[in-house]
Amino acid sequence: MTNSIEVKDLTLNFGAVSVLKNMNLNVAEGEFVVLLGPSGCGKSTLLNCLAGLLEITDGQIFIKGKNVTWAEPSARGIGMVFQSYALYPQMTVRGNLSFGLKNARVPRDQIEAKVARAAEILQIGPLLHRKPAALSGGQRQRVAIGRALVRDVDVFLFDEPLSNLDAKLRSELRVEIKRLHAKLGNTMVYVTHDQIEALTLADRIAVMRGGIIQQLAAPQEIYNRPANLFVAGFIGSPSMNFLHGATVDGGQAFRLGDLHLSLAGYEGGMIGTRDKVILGLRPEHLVVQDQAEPGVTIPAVVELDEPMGADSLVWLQAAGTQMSVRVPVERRMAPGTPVHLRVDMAKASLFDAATEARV
Amino acid sequence: MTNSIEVKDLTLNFGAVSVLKNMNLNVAEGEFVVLLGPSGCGKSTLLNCLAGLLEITDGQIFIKGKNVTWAEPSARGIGMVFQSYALYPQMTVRGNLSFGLKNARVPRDQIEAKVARAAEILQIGPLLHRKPAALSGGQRQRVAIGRALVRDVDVFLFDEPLSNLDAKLRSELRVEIKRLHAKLGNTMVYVTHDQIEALTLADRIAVMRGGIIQQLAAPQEIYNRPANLFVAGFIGSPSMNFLHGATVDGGQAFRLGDLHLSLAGYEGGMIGTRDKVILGLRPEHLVVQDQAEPGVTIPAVVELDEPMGADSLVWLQAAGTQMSVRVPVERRMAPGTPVHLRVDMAKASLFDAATEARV
Amino acid sequence: MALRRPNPLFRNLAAKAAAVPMILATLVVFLGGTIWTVVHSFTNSRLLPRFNWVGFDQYDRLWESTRWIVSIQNLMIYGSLSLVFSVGIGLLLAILMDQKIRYEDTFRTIMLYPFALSFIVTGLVWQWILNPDFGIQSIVRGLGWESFTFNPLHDPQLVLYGLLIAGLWQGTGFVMCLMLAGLRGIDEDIWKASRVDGIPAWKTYLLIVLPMMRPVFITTLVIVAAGIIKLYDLVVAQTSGGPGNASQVPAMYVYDYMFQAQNLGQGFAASTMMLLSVLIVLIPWAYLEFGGRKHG
Amino acid sequence: MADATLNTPARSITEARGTKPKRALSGRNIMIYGTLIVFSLYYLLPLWVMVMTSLKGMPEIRMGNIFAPPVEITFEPWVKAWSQACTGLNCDGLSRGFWNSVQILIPSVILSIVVASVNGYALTFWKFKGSDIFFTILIFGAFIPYQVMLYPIVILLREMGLYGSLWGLVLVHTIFGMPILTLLFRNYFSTIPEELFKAARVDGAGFWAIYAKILMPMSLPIFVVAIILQVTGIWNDFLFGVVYTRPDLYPMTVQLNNIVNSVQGVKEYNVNMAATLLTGLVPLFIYFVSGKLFVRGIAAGAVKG
Amino acid sequence: TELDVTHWWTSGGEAAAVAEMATAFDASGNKWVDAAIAGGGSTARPIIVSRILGGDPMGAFQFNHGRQAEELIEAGLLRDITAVAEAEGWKDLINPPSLLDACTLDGKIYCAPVNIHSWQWLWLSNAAFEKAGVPVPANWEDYVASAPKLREAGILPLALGGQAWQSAGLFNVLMATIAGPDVLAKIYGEGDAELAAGEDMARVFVAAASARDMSRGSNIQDWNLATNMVITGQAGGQIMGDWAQGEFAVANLVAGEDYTCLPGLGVRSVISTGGDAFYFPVIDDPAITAAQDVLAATLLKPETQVAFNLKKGSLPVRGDVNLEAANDCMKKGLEILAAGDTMPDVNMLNTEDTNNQLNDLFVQFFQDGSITPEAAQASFVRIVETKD
Ligand SMILES: Nc1ncnc2c1ncn2[C@@H]1O[C@H](COP(=O)(O)OP(=O)(O)OP(=O)(O)O)[C@@H](O)[C@H]1O
Ligand SMILES: Nc1ncnc2c1ncn2[C@@H]1O[C@H](COP(=O)(O)OP(=O)(O)OP(=O)(O)O)[C@@H](O)[C@H]1O
Ligand SMILES: [Mg+2]
Ligand SMILES: [Mg+2]
Repeated sequence: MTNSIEVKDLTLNFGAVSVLKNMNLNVAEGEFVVLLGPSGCGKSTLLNCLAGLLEITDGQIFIKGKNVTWAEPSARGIGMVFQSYALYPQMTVRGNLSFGLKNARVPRDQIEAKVARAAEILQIGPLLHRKPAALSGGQRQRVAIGRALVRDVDVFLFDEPLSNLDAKLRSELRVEIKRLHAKLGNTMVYVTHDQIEALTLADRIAVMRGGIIQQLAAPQEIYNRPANLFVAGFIGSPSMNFLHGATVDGGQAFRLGDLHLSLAGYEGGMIGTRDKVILGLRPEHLVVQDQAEPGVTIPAVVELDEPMGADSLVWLQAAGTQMSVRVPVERRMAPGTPVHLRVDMAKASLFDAATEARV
Repeated sequence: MTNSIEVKDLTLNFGAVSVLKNMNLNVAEGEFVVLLGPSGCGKSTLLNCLAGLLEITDGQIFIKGKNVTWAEPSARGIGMVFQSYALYPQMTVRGNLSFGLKNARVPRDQIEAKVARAAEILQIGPLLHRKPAALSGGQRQRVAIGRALVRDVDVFLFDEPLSNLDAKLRSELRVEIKRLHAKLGNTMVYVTHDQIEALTLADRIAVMRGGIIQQLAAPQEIYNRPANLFVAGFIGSPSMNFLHGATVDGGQAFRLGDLHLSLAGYEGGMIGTRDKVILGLRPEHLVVQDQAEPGVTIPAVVELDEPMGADSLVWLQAAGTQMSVRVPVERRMAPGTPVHLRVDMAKASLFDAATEARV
Repeated sequence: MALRRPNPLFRNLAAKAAAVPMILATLVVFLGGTIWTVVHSFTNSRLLPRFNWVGFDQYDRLWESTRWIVSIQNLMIYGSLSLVFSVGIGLLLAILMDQKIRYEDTFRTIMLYPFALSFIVTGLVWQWILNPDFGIQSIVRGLGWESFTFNPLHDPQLVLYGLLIAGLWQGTGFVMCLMLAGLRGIDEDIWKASRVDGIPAWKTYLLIVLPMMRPVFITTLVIVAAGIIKLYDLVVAQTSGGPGNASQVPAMYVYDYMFQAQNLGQGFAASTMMLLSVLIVLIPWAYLEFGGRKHG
Repeated sequence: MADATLNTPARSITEARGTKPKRALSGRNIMIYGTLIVFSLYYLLPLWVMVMTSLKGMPEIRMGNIFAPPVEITFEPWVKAWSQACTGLNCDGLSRGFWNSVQILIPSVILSIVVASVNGYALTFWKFKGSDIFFTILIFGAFIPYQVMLYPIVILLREMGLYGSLWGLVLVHTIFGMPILTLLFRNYFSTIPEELFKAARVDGAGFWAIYAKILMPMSLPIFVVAIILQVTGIWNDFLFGVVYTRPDLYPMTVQLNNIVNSVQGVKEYNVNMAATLLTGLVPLFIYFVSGKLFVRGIAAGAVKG
Repeated sequence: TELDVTHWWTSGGEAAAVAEMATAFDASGNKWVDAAIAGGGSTARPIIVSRILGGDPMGAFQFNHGRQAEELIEAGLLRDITAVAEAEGWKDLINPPSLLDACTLDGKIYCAPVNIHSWQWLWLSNAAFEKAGVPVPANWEDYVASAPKLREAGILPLALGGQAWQSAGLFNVLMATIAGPDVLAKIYGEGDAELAAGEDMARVFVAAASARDMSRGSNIQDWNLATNMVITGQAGGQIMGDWAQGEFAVANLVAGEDYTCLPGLGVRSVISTGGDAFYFPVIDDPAITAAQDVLAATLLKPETQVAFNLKKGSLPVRGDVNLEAANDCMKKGLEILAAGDTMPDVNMLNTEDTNNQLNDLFVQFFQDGSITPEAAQASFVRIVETKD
């Protein structure tokens, strides 16, 4: 499989501030890569570099094997949705959608057809004659997506395309994008903050921090075997619970004060005895039960119970820190109730406290 | 309890387009109301009306018992976060945050303190000296929130304040907003598309469609007992499954072709025999099992299995339509597998197909 | 494979091609013309430009001329007043016009029309209006206020204000238009935000909108300042530089010496001094504008 | 709630409606319109004098009050200014140079605005090395008194073979309009969000397409300002019009100048005023028509943040 | 052949005068293409020079008679028309001969003088003096003496426009009449600074100071407005060149009855012989050269001279023509001219640069009562010293 996008040693500085640092990234033909990362980590900047909208400080970018480091944005065969929408204010929605096509001298009837199709997908048919100023936030965003969709390009760069949409429309569009991607087979680089979006859409997820890719892997891999503490904490909502302790008995068990958990079943490398490790446990991988089981459960006291539709999130005080656990919503738990949390070590993650890398 | 906000017969037209239609809404003192609704339904418009930024066509608005229909925005005692942020571009972040305070002649050291606190909550301390143009999308959004936070007002109007933030920050800020709200006891009207946000933050949720409030109730009520088909379909992600059938036996059972489900346990009013009803079943209220149980299960065939971190979403073909079911992520199901879905009728919803209202 | 970074000279060729006229005009006309002027200011060119080197003679004579000194002083006074008032009034009017008023078109046209009229005649009209014998003074006296005195054009102390009245009359309409164009470019959400912040309208203008209009302001300042430095027609038409030399301005000195006195060298020396003073203002500005930060 | 309905309807209609401010007579409106009207009077006063004078006969002007309306209205001065006033031997008033002026105006305005707006555009979105320096020199150029450049330009045009032709004059107007117009456009464009420009580049629009299809329609107010500036400047230009052309191309202002600026002999003030007002009609017309393009905040809603 | 001619005669009377020239020229089978530029020399001059420099010169152009064209001649841009002058016998015809001298450089003739304008006239309003109850003065001293009476009657004794050239002109008239033409010729012509600092000039400056007093309160700029004050009796008098005549004529006043003109201020019967002349740029086209020659000759033909000068209100440059239609004042002028009481115009003595400096000085002096005659004289001496 050829690489559709190849980023080599990409560095970008804004004046003195270095935003992207020596980045390397390969995206295969037809692959769907989602960029995730905290706000300000450089995701939009990376997309801008790929699109040729920022002059990079150093490095090279290849698209479909061609070195496009210095090519014009329009010559790169990309379509882009901007985080700030960037709709052309003086054009109607139809004008916004058809502008790129007209530039590419697509015949009029094809333009019509493409616009109509995009309008249908995005449910903006009735808005086609309006100008952006008369649209709601979500409607603007859909127009911005539409502008990319109508173009026949190999690579799509989407910067938070769905963030202003309601859940229903969002899930519809998510499916639609997935379907489009399957049908057109184009390459996607997609920025989102919605982990559901990331996990459902992505072939691979790139988790970034401070201009550096922390882990680039398939969603389940990222979710289940985060490469480091940052990725572990960043992915999953609510966040993974972390227990700061040590491994003892040559890596047979995890100890934190009185607490002793057997590490049997942990899928990791050589653990060994380490002074400072961090044990990561996802809220949905803990089971609340009434009885203690030595070496497998953690004693805890319920603090707060947050219902969230299908499930509730229960916040507990355990092992000296606050932990959260996901339980079915019917199971209401009064604050102060003492319970025990059963750990499924096969799904846990263990990190070295110094390097923050997974062990 | 007095009403903090009282909206009476509010109507707003943009030219010929009627965006808000005869709306009535009371928000109690200290209450946290979340506005939910499809893109373009008028949420931002409603907030703008409350803030006095749009001249309403008809109706009245009371804030803290005072008729403010024609009062200046600043005289209403509100703070607002705009969907488009509307940061002052030539001021630094610090300037943006402190501008309103300076204007209100708050002493300098208090301003310092408030800004510092907001910056800490929003993690924008290092950005205080930057101008908005040099911020990422999420950073801008946080500044916009900060601008409202620093003001001591009774009513906050938040328009999608967290939509551009990453999940981790979003959940942190969600908690922070909840805490602030608890501490300050101010009234909140909050637009979001994130159902988690809506469900966890809201005292009551107002679901809007086409400028009309469809249901205004506590989150669990909305989730479990949606007032009509629209609310049922809109809330919950993935969406509720709908089966179009009829009630038979004087309302004892639901029938759809061969399928026969007992309605015993349904918490509703007088059902009676109806020709056309719609049965709504949330994906998380269905349990996949291998054996059929007459009157309680629906036979189905697995179509697709979508892992989403903690759970998987399984799409099945059942009762002639596509249905989705939420299952633990470990339970992988191969397409084509025949299964049975057990219905918990106590959690189901039944709607009249003609009026679309809950029965 | 690894492509070299292309020669930056050939990037964005269309943009560079489009800039060629500007570059040529800049180099040949403005830079070239300036150098030409400066060089000739060291000659004793009279009717025709000639290379007849005389060193700093022209400058010596220039700075010995009371008329030149008076011109410079006048320019400073008139210039600062005119700058302040044109921008102030233009802005005020633009703000008023931006209040979604009715008859905007009519008001705008009224304010702008003076801009379209030739100074030769409007100077005359203002000369009449300000004339004590048949202008405002005589009207007010005719109404019964016998001691009323308003005779700016014949009082050396006041003549600059007389010019100012006419100058503002002519120029503020255009400044208003410029400012209005700037105001019209402001995102309305900014207004909403400041209204919610409880910032009074005047403060919003002063602290938010105007800073956002900084580029437009700079444009206005340059246009107004260039107009002031080149101020000529109005003075000729209204006062001919009088009474005495009380309303002389540098451009008039330049023009008179070049074409009336047929002493090009003197005119060039005077204009070189004017350009020098412009440079003194412009260079620090350019440094601030471009030197400090890099474009992203 | 029940007792609310018991209230007399009268109260709920009047008081509970709150006080919708009576827009027409609010203090704010009085302030706004008051100020505008006062300024309008200031702008109109000389105009009044001009119009009145232009409608009077010479004897009445010699005797009368300049503010007084004419006792006997005569349109003679207007007719004379337009079609009879003599310029040397040619006694056909302003009408003579009118078409020349139009011929000069149209290409000069268009070319100067196109060139300058493209400059401004290039200087905002397509910066190249040294572009700031050129820009600074250009601004500097705005301050150079034209008269100083008179002879160098003559020589330049002579060398280019354009001296005395219409195109030479158009070129001169373009060059001398360049500093201020470029500044005008460059500074206006710099307030346009860069994302729009980026979006258009991704959409495959090239240098020219972005200029024509995205920026130009968004910048109508500033184009109007530029048009106002150039139309006024070029239409009223006298010096360049005579210095760089030949007599058969002399613009109307030469006639105007001849009518109003004779050093010796009788000054016909009424004709002068009429001629000035007549000359101003074309710019006035342009102001009025182009004023419609002063659209409000078009960039609003394009971009978030 | 078409010949375009640039000049700055654009007002009604001037244009009519030019028309006479054009008719005469057209009668020769050529065509006069008119390119008039109003605004006087300072407006027209750069235009003329530009066209010459631009390599597209006009066929002929008008300049003030004097040193203005020297450089163009030196640069070889203007044609030598000595041949025409000799053929037409100008040397003998032109009166006063100084007019032709002003056209001559290194023995070659470069221009055709067409008229004589003189500055040395005092125009008095009979009505004003009647109102003040004093007889119309016959000379400058009387006039000065009657000033207080005029003031009392609410009449401005001397009308003076605010433009600089009017002040300098007034002074030069005082200088020519009070100190005498010789002094003027010595000072301006030879730059005699000693004389400039001397007693004679001191008297002139005192006279100028009294003229200043008399003109205090004239709130006008244009010369014709000043003339108008005389016409309407608001002012007692005005010192202005013979072109002021036209204003009186237009107002239908009769010389001798309604107004009085005193050439040489009634002090010394002398008039200057400034005026206008035509120059002919070098054009590389024999047809045009020929037409230029024809024009030059035509301009000085007696019929042209009469027709032109009657309309223009100036005096002809040749003594052998008959001006019967001339009015009183004009006739006085003709007499003086015939008597040979002429002096060169200041323009022929001074460069424009010097004139301009004088303008600056005198406009200041006449508008600012605080400048003493002595101080002004000192400045005057400085200008004379440095003049070239
Ligand atoms: N200035 C306007 N002129 C005409 N219609 C407008 C204008 N502004 C908004 N609308 C329309 O009014 C409706 C409501 O807009 P509003 O911005 O309130 O939606 P919203 O509920 O906030 O949507 P979103 O979730 O997408 O932000 C939309 O259909 C929009 O197109
Ligand atoms: N023009 C600029 N000048 C200086 N710094 C900038 C500029 N634009 C962006 N930055 C900084 O670069 C960093 C990366 O910005 P970028 O927009 O790529 O973030 P992001 O990952 O897209 O964040 P978000 O999720 O909030 O949109 C941020 O810290 C931002 O403040
Ligand atoms: Mg971003
Ligand atoms: Mg909205």
